[in-house]
Amino acid sequence: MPRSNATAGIGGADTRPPLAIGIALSRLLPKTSEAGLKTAHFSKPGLAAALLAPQLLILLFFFFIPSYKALSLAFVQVDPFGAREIFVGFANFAQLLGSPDYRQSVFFTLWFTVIQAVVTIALALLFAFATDFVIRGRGLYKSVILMPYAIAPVISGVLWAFLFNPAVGPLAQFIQSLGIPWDPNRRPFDAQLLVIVASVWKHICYDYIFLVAALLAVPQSLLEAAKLDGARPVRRFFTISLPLVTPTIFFLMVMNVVYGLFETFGIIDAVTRGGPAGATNTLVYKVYQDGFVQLNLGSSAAQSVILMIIAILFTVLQFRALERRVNYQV
Amino acid sequence: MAAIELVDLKKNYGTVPAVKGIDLSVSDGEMIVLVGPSGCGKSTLLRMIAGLESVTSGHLRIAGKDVGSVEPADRDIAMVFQNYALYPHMSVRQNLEYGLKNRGFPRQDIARRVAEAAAILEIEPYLERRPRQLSGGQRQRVAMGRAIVRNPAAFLFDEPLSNLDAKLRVQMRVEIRKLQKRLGTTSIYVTHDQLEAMTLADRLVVMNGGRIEQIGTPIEVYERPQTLFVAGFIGSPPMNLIDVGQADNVDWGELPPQTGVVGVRPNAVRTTPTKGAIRFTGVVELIEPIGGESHVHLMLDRGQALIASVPGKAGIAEGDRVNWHVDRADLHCFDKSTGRRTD
Amino acid sequence: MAAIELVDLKKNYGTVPAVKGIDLSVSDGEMIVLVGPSGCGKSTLLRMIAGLESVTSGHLRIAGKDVGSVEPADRDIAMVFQNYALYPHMSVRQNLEYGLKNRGFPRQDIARRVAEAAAILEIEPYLERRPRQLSGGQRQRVAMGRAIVRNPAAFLFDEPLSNLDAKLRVQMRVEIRKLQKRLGTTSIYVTHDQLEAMTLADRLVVMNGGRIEQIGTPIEVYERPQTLFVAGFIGSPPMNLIDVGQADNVDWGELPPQTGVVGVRPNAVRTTPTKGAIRFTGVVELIEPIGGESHVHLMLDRGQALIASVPGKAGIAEGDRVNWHVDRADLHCFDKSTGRRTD
Amino acid sequence: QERVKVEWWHALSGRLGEVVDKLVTDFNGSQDQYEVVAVHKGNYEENMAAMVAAYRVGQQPTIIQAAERGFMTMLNSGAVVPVPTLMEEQGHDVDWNDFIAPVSGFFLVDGVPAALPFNSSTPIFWYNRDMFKKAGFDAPGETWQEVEKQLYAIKEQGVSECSMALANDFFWSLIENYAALHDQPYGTLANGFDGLGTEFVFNKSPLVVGQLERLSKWMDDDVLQIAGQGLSPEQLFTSGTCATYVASTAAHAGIGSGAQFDWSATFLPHEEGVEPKNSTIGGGALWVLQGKSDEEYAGAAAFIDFVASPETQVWWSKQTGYVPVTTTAYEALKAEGYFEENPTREIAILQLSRGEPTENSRGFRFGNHNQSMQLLVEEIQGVWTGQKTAQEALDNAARRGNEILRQYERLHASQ
Amino acid sequence: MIERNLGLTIFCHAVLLLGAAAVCLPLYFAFVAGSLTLQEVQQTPFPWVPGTHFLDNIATAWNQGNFSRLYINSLIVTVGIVVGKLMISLIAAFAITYFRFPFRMTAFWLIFVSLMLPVEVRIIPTYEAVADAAGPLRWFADITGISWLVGSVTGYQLEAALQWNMVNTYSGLILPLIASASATFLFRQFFLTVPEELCEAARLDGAGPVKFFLDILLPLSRANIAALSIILFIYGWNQYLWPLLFTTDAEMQTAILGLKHLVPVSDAEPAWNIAMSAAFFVMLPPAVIILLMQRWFTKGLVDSGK
Ligand SMILES: Nc1ncnc2c1ncn2[C@@H]1O[C@H](COP(=O)(O)OP(=O)(O)OP(=O)(O)O)[C@@H](O)[C@H]1O
Ligand SMILES: Nc1ncnc2c1ncn2[C@@H]1O[C@H](COP(=O)(O)OP(=O)(O)OP(=O)(O)O)[C@@H](O)[C@H]1O
Ligand SMILES: O=P(O)(O)OC[C@H](O)CO
Ligand SMILES: [Mg+2]
Ligand SMILES: [Mg+2]
Repeated sequence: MPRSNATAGIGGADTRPPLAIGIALSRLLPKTSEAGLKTAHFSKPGLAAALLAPQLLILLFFFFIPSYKALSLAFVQVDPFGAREIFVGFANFAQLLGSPDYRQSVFFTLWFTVIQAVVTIALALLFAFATDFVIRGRGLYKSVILMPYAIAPVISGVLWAFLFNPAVGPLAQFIQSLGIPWDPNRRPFDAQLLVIVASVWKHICYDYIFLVAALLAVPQSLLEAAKLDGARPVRRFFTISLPLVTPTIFFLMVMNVVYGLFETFGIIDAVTRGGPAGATNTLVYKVYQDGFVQLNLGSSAAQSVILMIIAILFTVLQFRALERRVNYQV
Repeated sequence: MAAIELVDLKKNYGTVPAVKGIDLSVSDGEMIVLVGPSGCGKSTLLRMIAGLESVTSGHLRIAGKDVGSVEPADRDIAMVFQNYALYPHMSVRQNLEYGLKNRGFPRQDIARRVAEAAAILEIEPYLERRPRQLSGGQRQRVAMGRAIVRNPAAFLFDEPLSNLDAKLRVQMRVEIRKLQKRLGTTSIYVTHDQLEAMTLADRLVVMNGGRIEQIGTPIEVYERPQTLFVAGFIGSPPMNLIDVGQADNVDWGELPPQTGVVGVRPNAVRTTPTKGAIRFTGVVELIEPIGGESHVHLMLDRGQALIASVPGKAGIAEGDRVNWHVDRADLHCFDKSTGRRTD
Repeated sequence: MAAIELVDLKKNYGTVPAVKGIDLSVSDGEMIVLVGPSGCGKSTLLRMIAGLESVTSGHLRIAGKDVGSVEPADRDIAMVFQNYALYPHMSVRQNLEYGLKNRGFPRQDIARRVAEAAAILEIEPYLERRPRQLSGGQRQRVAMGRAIVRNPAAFLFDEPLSNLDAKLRVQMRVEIRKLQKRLGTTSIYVTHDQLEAMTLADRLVVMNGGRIEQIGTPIEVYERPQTLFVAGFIGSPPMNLIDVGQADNVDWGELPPQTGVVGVRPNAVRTTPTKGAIRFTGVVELIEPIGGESHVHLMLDRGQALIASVPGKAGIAEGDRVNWHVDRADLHCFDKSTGRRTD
Repeated sequence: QERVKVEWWHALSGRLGEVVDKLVTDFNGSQDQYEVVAVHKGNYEENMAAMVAAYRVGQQPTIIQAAERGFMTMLNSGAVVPVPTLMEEQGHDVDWNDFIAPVSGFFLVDGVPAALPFNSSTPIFWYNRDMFKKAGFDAPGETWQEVEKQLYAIKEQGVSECSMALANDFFWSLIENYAALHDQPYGTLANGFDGLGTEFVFNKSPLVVGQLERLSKWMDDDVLQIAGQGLSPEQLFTSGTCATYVASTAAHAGIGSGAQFDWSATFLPHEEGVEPKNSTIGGGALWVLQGKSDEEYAGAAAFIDFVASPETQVWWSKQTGYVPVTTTAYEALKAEGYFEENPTREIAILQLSRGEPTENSRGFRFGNHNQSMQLLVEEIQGVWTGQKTAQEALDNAARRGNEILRQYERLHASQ
Repeated sequence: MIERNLGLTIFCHAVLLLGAAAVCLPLYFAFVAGSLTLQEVQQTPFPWVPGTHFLDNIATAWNQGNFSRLYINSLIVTVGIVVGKLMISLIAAFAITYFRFPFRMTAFWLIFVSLMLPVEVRIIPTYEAVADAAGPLRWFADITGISWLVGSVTGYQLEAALQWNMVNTYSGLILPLIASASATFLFRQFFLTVPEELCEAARLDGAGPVKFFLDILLPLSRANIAALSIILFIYGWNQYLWPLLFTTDAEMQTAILGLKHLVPVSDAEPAWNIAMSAAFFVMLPPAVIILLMQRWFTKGLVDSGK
């Protein structure tokens, strides 16, 4: 069914989603060497190589070699200026795993990622359903809800930090006027909440546009059949539309997880800088802080390795748990 | 089971009329077939009855109740779609159950009805399969099953067989007819397959350009088409329509030449003359032997084409110049300008 | 224009055979029609000839030249696809020009050929439209145009009409036949529509399970099917096949009861007895009047079904118990175990 | 002819950034051989990180401004050309003895500085005189105990919602300098002056622990306020929201131009009954990096010469609030009567020079000090969120910091 | 269709209005902040009504941030990323879906794996790669002895010749950001949905792979290319970390960096009004792209079946 494939594909276009996509797509892949090959194809190895060369060369120079260098630092301690380097085996890993702060970061990252992913998709579904249902103003709603997509994470982070600043932020003042205590500088939970809200806000438009597109592609005749079968709109949505867009939802779940793991970097940097007391220090932010800002390259490389493993595990787990329930056929 | 009544039913899309005023009474248990060329408004009409399309003006009554603004779910109508519209994520059983569950039928009742429908349609072995695991014919049956399981007031069919191959089409056609007779459910059936229209209908409704051209039993419509349009549309190969004024080398016998159009069914064209018969002379352009009979394509001298359907192999060859004869009784006469039957 | 020769042509997908050894000589200018049930290998065979599928073993010669490993572009063959495969982003004119441009035809030559093809197919008014702005029949013509504009050695058709409605199908069928005769281009045509197969073919090739069951003119195949498969496959309504051992209430007359299968075409079943005719007795289940004739569905007592095709309205009613008669000459006898014709 | 471009990466933004731009423009206008290009690469840490990344690939600037916190890291990096060497080679004569004592005390290694002290500072105590008057005080008290009373009074009398704004670099002003001022050891081996084997011991000082407890209590009582992301703490002070602010003397630039009320500053408070020592030096120095061309070095030397000149020093100090780093410049300002007119401008230099420096007040020389500082902040935040006691937090910070020191020692053991 | 569910309609509009409001609220406050004077922007509580200085602030921000230059840089870099990534991805996806050749799957997996490590995590080595792009070549020449060979035979210093520094160049800003396979996968997905017969028809029409790609596949992927262009445009325009690290020359910075510089930090004048007004014109290009191309966006995501 073309739609699911297409929607499953496009997210890849975004920034990091690749991981997700890649794996999402791997479903369609290999087993036999013919996988993903058109029935009508050419056999011109020379030309194929030439077509692949630009991508592979760019990847070699700007991905493989740098990644190899980055990961290989995981087993050394190194002077950032490059003068000295000591091989330490797994010491960097041992130190990380023994550190309560690191474990806290792992723990926060996991639940942050999950909650962010679920809330984003749930809200996006609600909006998409409503958009699908209303007739008047549909285009306008769509344009407006898509707007955050245009905003650089740097800016949206700053906006959120400002709006919810307990001293001056209008929204913080609104919350406080309701008698609810609010201080993301001192209350870890508030900070975590803020980071989640900001990341959801930034990412919801992405899920939304995919879902709107997917819902549009649900065959009209099925909805009509359901109508004659006595299903009212809400029930129709849950029993027909929703199951039919599961490939998109699944794809988005994977994407959201990847977003949570990697992409929220900019927001955290602007909103909480990982604080207070490391409460919002996600793994990728820590890699960045320790490696790039603090220049603790060895530890940071070890964290990258662990992060990569977690990313892969997370995705695989999702596939195990969710993918078999997905309908790829319409 | 219920009667359906349409009174001056109209539908515009924007300012473009799709259905231009239809009056039709379908009696309880009757099987009506709608035929007509593509775009004549058959589907639109059907969808208005189902409630999937709003009515622009006119009245629509089911079992005596005006349902113009009743939701589809509440019209107690089942529809079989051209592409079946089976829910791909549900098993066959779930597909059948869905409409019952939505209407809050008790569990046992649901199970019994599904079992019954499955038995009638012989789809028990596939109940646990997903639609994509079924062949076209099997899917068609499931779509039928979904319609009958609810025991609705009426069935609506929108070209339900057009996605099947010829062989299967014949078979399913017969089954649908038997089933409809057995259940006695009021049905409206849209098709543009001649054979389906002729064999299924209690009454045939021929539509054209958003209006009804003729209503009648298939035989009536076949034997006495009321308009030129119906004459040309019903029957395969289609009726030969000859412009009297344009056809020189025809020996009309006693018939006074008049400005009109004369229709002749291909199987009324004979090689042997009978008394008082009309004679056409023309060249054989093409002979299509199709087993039991052959279609002979003739070209009359003034460029009018004529098709004759003759039993067995025609004893003639392409290129021959031959005479053909038609009984005067087999002629259909139409007024050229109004298109209406004159005899 | 060229002869095509297939020698023991085979195709396996992995280890699964799709075409199991085909020998066939198509002579120059001939129109061959391939028929057979779904999955029997028709498309595969056609695609091998076009060069779109590699050949597993055997030989494939076009105009005497072995083209087994020649690129499709160099085989000088044109193909019309079931879904037309028109380039959606090009105008009709560009669609027609594309193959010529790729082959480096001079501009003027291209213009002339396109104009010619467009004239032949009467698609001049649409030349600047995109395919999606055309109706099904028009698209079909464009697909044909793309094939003829190159004046290739051979045409291959893979169910080119199956996406059209019945009426259009008849019309296009006749046009294709006329066109092919006029151009005299060697053609291979795949279909599973009976009528198309019968009317188009110079010779009919009936395939089943990757092999050829029978080759012959349509009339030969219709009148003397060589196997039970062909007997059941060709003809509509299909030939009645009666297991002699299972059919009690049949009066076989002189025919010695034997363990075999007897075939009777529906239009060979008569209401009036002729001398030495065989008699069947059964109940009329369903009568389908289809205009010029009616199909009568009978049920013999032991549960065997029989279809009779009678001219006009059958003078009987559903539920009647009647006798039917078949001339001995109209019987086809088959061996039950080998399925081969025995008479 | 084409001017030689000399790249200089710095960490000064806002009003200070404008002064830097003016400085560079002036230098570029003063001669026609060199063109200094000043690039702001973020705060001190970001600037340093960017430089290291660039250095690894040979894209480093010629001059880099590094904070005092990066002193050891820079010194042992093997990536710098000592400024005296450079100046000598390029034929500039700089009198290294002219630097005022607190500056030379920190920057001189074996009698010569490794870098040019450029923008030296120390934290001072800023206050809103209007608010103090309103609350019935002439000026802030000298001890933390007195100040505490005043801050609570300001809050309770409703003079201001916020008695003190917490600076982003509070660890520098309120922890490190607190330790120095009270002669508490922050690390062993004279806070790292005597060797790489140094260890953090700030957690063992009851005074330091007490200081953190006090801050934490103030915060619980809403006397001390964190600005948080999206808001600058200096802004809380200049906008008149908070009554006091402990921060660098360099805040003169921003507060001077921003505050619309009667503001002033004074010495950092000390504990009752303690004789306060000098505070330590902060701010940045200009380091010259290896691997550049001779022309670039010549340009760098010319620029450093320009920066070190008394005229520039005087101008720079006036514009920014940084202390004049040479005696000549200091004397010139005094002679001008500048400090009489602007008494707050002298606080820093007086506080830096107060008393005889001890091992604990000379300053801090820890390898990778940025990393251990980051940990300290994280742990202290744990106190403010109520997850840890002050003692626990400081213990953790010391333990984690020591790991960093040991790692640094291991990598630089041969030196 | 007959379905009048007033309650649900009201509910849906309410949800959408709420959603739109939630989405717009931060933007609204940004606008308010951008329309105030420096004094006004510092007041508490923060005003809910915009001031009158929006255009002044825009002008100030534009000049102060040297945006005339930064805008051009951003456009060049963004267009470079969009075009570059589209091109290499399209041909790579074409190779992978339409060609049979040895190591096809290996090539595929090599590309696939590049999705597993975000750039933040490997930023320093990537920087090294860009600053010394020829480094690996030198290393290769070195260990294989080629440089020695060349050196001893021709006296030519290969080592010295193999230098390629892309710091502060547009290519350096662009290339590392195209080094990911996301778009390749997307196009692969699209290509898999293109009807087989089109390729077959083209082959019978005498088109080779290149002609087929240019004449048929590319035009067919129009909608998808458009949708992806939007996503890539926004991705490229909003890049922050890489240009931040990578550009030392103020003339090479991008608009986002310019904006970031306007965002007040500690010890600086809290010129939020300037920063927020700048935010408006910095987000203008992506916003306009979204509004103008929104239709293509949905289309590109949905109708890939042709
Ligand atoms: N949603 C719509 N908007 C506008 N015009 C429509 C719409 N649906 C149908 N039409 C037009 O209404 C007319 C009748 O269409 P309808 O689908 O009822 O024809 P039909 O008889 O079912 O044809 P077919 O045999 O091709 O299915 C056509 O001219 C069609 O173009
Ligand atoms: N690419 C393929 N890989 C594996 N098996 C195939 C492939 N293409 C066709 N087959 C199998 O080969 C057999 C012949 O297929 P083919 O398409 O030639 O049938 P056909 O006679 O054209 O059928 P239809 O009338 O349905 O078009 C079928 O069993 C089919 O499943
Ligand atoms: O604000 P500055 O420039 O005085 O520097 C402060 C300290 O050096 C921070 O460590
Ligand atoms: Mg229709
Ligand atoms: Mg086929």
